[in-house]
Amino acid sequence: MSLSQWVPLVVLFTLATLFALFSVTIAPYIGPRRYNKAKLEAYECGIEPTPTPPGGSRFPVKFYLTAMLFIIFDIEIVFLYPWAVAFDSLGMFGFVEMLLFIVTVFVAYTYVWRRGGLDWD
Amino acid sequence: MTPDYYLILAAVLFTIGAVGVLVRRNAIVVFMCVELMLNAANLTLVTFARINGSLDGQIMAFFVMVVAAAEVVIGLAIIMSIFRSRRSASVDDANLLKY
Amino acid sequence: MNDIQLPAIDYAALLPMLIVFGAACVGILVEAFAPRGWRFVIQVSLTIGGLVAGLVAIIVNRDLEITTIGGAVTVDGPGLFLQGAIIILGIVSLGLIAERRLERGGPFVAEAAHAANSDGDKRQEREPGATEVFPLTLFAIAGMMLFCVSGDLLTMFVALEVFSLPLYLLCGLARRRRLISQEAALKYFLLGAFASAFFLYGVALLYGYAGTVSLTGIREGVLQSEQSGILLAAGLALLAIGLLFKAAAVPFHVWTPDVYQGAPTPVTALMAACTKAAAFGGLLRVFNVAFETTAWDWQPVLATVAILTMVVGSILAVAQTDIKRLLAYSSVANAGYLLVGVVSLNGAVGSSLFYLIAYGFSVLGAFAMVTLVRDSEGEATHLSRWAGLGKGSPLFSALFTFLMLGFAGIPLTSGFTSKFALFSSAWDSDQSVLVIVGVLSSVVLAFPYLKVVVLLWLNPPGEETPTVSVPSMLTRAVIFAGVAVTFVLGVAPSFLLDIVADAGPFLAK
Amino acid sequence: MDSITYAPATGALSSMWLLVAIPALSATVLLLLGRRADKWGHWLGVASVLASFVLGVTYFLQLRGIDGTGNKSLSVDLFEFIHIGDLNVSVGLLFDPLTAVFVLLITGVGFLIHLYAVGYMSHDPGRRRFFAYFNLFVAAMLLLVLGDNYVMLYAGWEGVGLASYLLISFWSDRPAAATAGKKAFLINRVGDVGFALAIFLMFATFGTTNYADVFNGVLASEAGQTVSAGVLLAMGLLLLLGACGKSGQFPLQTWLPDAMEGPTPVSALIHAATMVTAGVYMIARSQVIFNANETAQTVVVSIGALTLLIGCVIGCAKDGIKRVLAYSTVSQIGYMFLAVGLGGGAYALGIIHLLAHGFFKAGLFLGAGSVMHGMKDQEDIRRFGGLWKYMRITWATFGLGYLAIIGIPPLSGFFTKDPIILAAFNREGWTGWLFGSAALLGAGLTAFYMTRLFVLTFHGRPRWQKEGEGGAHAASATDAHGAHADAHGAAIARTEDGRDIQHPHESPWIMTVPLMLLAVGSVAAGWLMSTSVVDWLTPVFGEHEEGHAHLTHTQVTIATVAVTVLGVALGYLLFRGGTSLVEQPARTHLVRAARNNLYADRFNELVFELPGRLLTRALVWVDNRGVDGIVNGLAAAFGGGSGRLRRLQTGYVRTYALSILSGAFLIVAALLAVRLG
Repeated sequence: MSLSQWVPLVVLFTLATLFALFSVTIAPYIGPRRYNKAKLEAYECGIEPTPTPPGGSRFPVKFYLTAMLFIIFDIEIVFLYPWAVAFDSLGMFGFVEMLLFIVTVFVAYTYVWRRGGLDWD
Repeated sequence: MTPDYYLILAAVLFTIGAVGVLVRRNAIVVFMCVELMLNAANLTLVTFARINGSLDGQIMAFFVMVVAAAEVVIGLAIIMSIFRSRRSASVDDANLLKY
Repeated sequence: MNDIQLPAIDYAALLPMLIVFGAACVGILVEAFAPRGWRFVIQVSLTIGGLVAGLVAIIVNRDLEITTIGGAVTVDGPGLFLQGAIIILGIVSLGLIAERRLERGGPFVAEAAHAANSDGDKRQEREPGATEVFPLTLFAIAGMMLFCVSGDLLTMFVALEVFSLPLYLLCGLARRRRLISQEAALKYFLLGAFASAFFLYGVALLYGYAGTVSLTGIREGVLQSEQSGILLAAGLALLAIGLLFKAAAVPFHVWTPDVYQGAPTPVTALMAACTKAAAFGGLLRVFNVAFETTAWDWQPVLATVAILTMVVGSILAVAQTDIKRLLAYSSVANAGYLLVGVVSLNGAVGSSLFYLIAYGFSVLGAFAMVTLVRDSEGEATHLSRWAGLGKGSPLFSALFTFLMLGFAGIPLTSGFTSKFALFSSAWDSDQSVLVIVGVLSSVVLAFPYLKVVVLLWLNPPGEETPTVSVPSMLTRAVIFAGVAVTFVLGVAPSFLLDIVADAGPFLAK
Repeated sequence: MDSITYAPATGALSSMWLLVAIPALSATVLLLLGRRADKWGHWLGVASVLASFVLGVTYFLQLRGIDGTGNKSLSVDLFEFIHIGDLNVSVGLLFDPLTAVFVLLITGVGFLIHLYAVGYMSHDPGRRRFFAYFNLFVAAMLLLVLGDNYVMLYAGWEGVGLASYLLISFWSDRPAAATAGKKAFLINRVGDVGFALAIFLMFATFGTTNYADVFNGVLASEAGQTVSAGVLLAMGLLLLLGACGKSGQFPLQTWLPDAMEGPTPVSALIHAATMVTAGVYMIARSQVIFNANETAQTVVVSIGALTLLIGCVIGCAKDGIKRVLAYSTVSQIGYMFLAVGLGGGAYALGIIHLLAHGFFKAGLFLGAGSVMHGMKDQEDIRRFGGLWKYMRITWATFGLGYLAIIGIPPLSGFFTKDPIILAAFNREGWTGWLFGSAALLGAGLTAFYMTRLFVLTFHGRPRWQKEGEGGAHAASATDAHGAHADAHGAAIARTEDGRDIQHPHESPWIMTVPLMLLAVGSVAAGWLMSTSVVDWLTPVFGEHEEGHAHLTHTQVTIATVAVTVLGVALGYLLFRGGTSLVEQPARTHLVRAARNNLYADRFNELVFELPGRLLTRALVWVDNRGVDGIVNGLAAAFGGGSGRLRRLQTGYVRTYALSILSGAFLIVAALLAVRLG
């Protein structure tokens, strides 16, 4: 790869750093500090997220917990794909290793299960 | 189309992520910017795997994804607990420890 | 598709890590199934048992030198030594983590997600703390062990995250002062993730450069690669940033004081001793194995970082008013001294390893003693509160004074022998400028330690001098270990230096 | 010079580690047993030093028994201390004639001072702790002189520094003591940096820190020019920096007078007789290095000459009895530096002056302590006077020490100082005249201020009686007193009104016996030293070669004695009638009564005092502002810089991330620059 192609990158990186430096240093001095509800919203899109539970503007923490558990167990599957593709050539060795992998995931799962992570109430 | 453009895109994404960490206040968004940086690295890995003609880079991307997911979970847990105490997810409000 | 070559796995070489990881998994099952009342006892014995078994496995492996699992793990002399160091320091810091007499229920809280001072929080005030800290500690220690023997950068990245993630959590679990504890966790997490993104991008660039991420592959790639040198330089720089962050080198040290202060003190001790060992283990391995041949390129840069770290760390320590922050900056300065060892490459590997052990024990002892000074609010870490403690608690003050003198590098303490060994081997490797800066900065660094000593003995006690609590055998053992090792390594360090010398250089084939 | 070898120690000497171990063990026992040892702890401390002394004498006799041609440098290797890579430091001890005289000095004088301290500290609640530190000091000091390599020397060096720090701030509830302790520690650290760097340099150059190997390396390099002169010069100067810090030489002298805030036995043992002479020991021990480089020697001589003058002049201006003695210590060590800097035979002269000084200065300090003990801790010589009637033994012993230090024949100072002045005059070239004159002038000044001290303290009108002139005196006496009285807590109440001071008393026997023994030493030692000790030291320093001579021995002796007598006469004439107190008597009839003296005083003032006073003031100012100012300024700079830098730690995550990103950017840029540039 030629050197010239990277020059714009270096320039961009420089500019970006300078911009960040500039905005962070200058912001406390010139920026107005008017927080409004929309600004503090999680996704900062400017519009209020639609269904908010009555009596409060937050979801029950259970949603987050479930989301987190989903992410972590869901992503483990990613290892199963390459194994499945190469299952034939990996043979018994691969099978045992994958079993071990699933056992460790299962250990985490039992913990979540026994400690009530899966109960909604 | 040469793979180089992917590298440049990844570099741009990485820079955007790095700058985002600096300029955003919401801890979740800051964290999303970090994820953007990780994914930029992933894109680079995959592109180089293509350039080098080896699979290693793609496998590495898998590992990075899993690690990133674990990081997400930990991060969300920490941010959530701090949000419950302070009623704010702004990183600027977490400012008791200084000097 | 061709048949895939299955990698050869030397289970003996992996055994120490497998034992510790296994103990951690069992620990999780214990959390899931054991009755609440039994958990603490089971966890403590399981954790200590696992670590001791791991240590035994390391000792059995001591002459092993092998690269296994397709180059992912390189077990060699320095690697085994670092693993052993991390396990031993881990066992010692476990004494602090398991301490339950100083604070009813231990230093950790059962459910940190309760908002501070909420009803739920008040209810758990008197309950025993979370026993999950033990598996988390085991995972962290196992991650550190893997980090020190990683043969390629991907393994290193995974290990980095494996030991970082539990630490992020542990930081936020303090029973007292939950707000600053959570803040420490948030800061550590965000900045740690930020730094590891740099690390990963560096890995990606190096992969592009050398076509492989194995350390030896990069070493050879340096000589053969047709790729642009920019990839190598940028990749190396970004990789170094991730490592320097964990090692707390200036300007990547910014998290250190805040996190050290905010985290529960046992976790701070764990970080100061074990994380430092792991981070420098990684740094030493990466620079000695992968980049030794390009040393001319990076040595000046890393030397600058080392100088900055020593100077900034020692100067900033002068003005600190909180003992934990003071120790944090001292840990930054010590990172600078260790970086001198990294810059000196092979010549100073042995003395760096020795330094890690010596510093680790001293710092564990010091933090253990910090946990004893308490008032009704928990630990009283502000230095003004320590004034005049020597009057009421002479033994405490004498031991703490000894540790401070050790940090200041007075002979007959490990602080002297370790600095001496490190600096002389660095000088021998033609890093005389770094040594001069190091000696000068250690003079500056003597001020804050001296300040503490003066405060303890010479200042009149304040209006509300906190008491020095009487801990259980666990914390006592930690303090004893810290003080004793500081003394023994100061008087007769040769046995450990022999071990370090026998460890030899990193395996670079 | 031939190459240097050390023979392995045999017989009793193979157990020479006991010398260090016994006091160290005693210190440990005293510290560990805590209050349980309060009753008998001080006797254990004394006994351990006595045991070391007996051992020292045994070893000395064994060493003496070796006949003329035998190797008188015996070493014993205990165990390997640090072995890493090429670096190999072992815990090894060396007993040679130089070490032997130091061991005898440290344990002998140390024993007497320990004995004295039993009496002096008898009322102090912290006596056991005091003896523990004191023993720690003796152990460290013995390690310092016994080590057979520079690392051992450094270990002892730091150890005595630590003990000195602990002992200076022993009465830690006095702010002055705490500050003085801190100052001593910090200034010593500055010197230690030099020493440490010198060790690293040695290791890098010769691959070892053992005396024998380093010296042989230097000798070999002289022959073969393998080591550049610059390296040797740097080594010498770095060592000298360390020596200056420890020995209170210019420009690091300011901590030593402040160190007098410690208990008097500490001033006597550590800050007069032994520790502060460690710098002289180091230079004498490293004679091979200094001999190899003339520039380094010249620097040593210059520092010695400069310091001896500074010490004398400031000594004239101080009023605290211990302060004057402290500056006199600074000045006498200046003589020793001068001597060891001159090289050749003068090394031995420096060492014998050191030994003689150890005796008479310890005696003087203990005498001063005895005076203060009898005067309820009053320290201001303007408030003494006529004490000879009340404390005869102290007077007599102090007087002998006084005569010894100013060099009246046949006392020891004469035999040791006189040859140094001669040697200085006989240095080659014009510098010989310069340094000789400085040394001669110093002798005169010493005679002057020591006479002032002696006359004001023991003779003339008693100025400590109140005689109804009242309140102001009593109050100020109490003020000066209050700061020093805590050790004798019980004494405070009694002296609140300043009355009790009307009955000065002699100290108990346990304090006077050491005084007498030390006085005997000051009288007798001189002649002994100038002959036999010089011969004794010949194996270490080589034969004394007669250089060329500007002046003969007789000329110098006459000049020295003349200058000394002049100084004494001047001092006696000026101060026999006492001196004015700071608080001028308010009543007019007192002024009138003093008028007769006044004219004389004014005359004296114009002719003698004024120029001297101006010079003195200038020097005191430089001393306080200049050096202290630099030290304090540096400390303030670090503190201030630290305070300001600290503000960068804003507590905002985003600022931290910015720091990381900027650091990342700089490192990437730097590496790219290195790589591509």
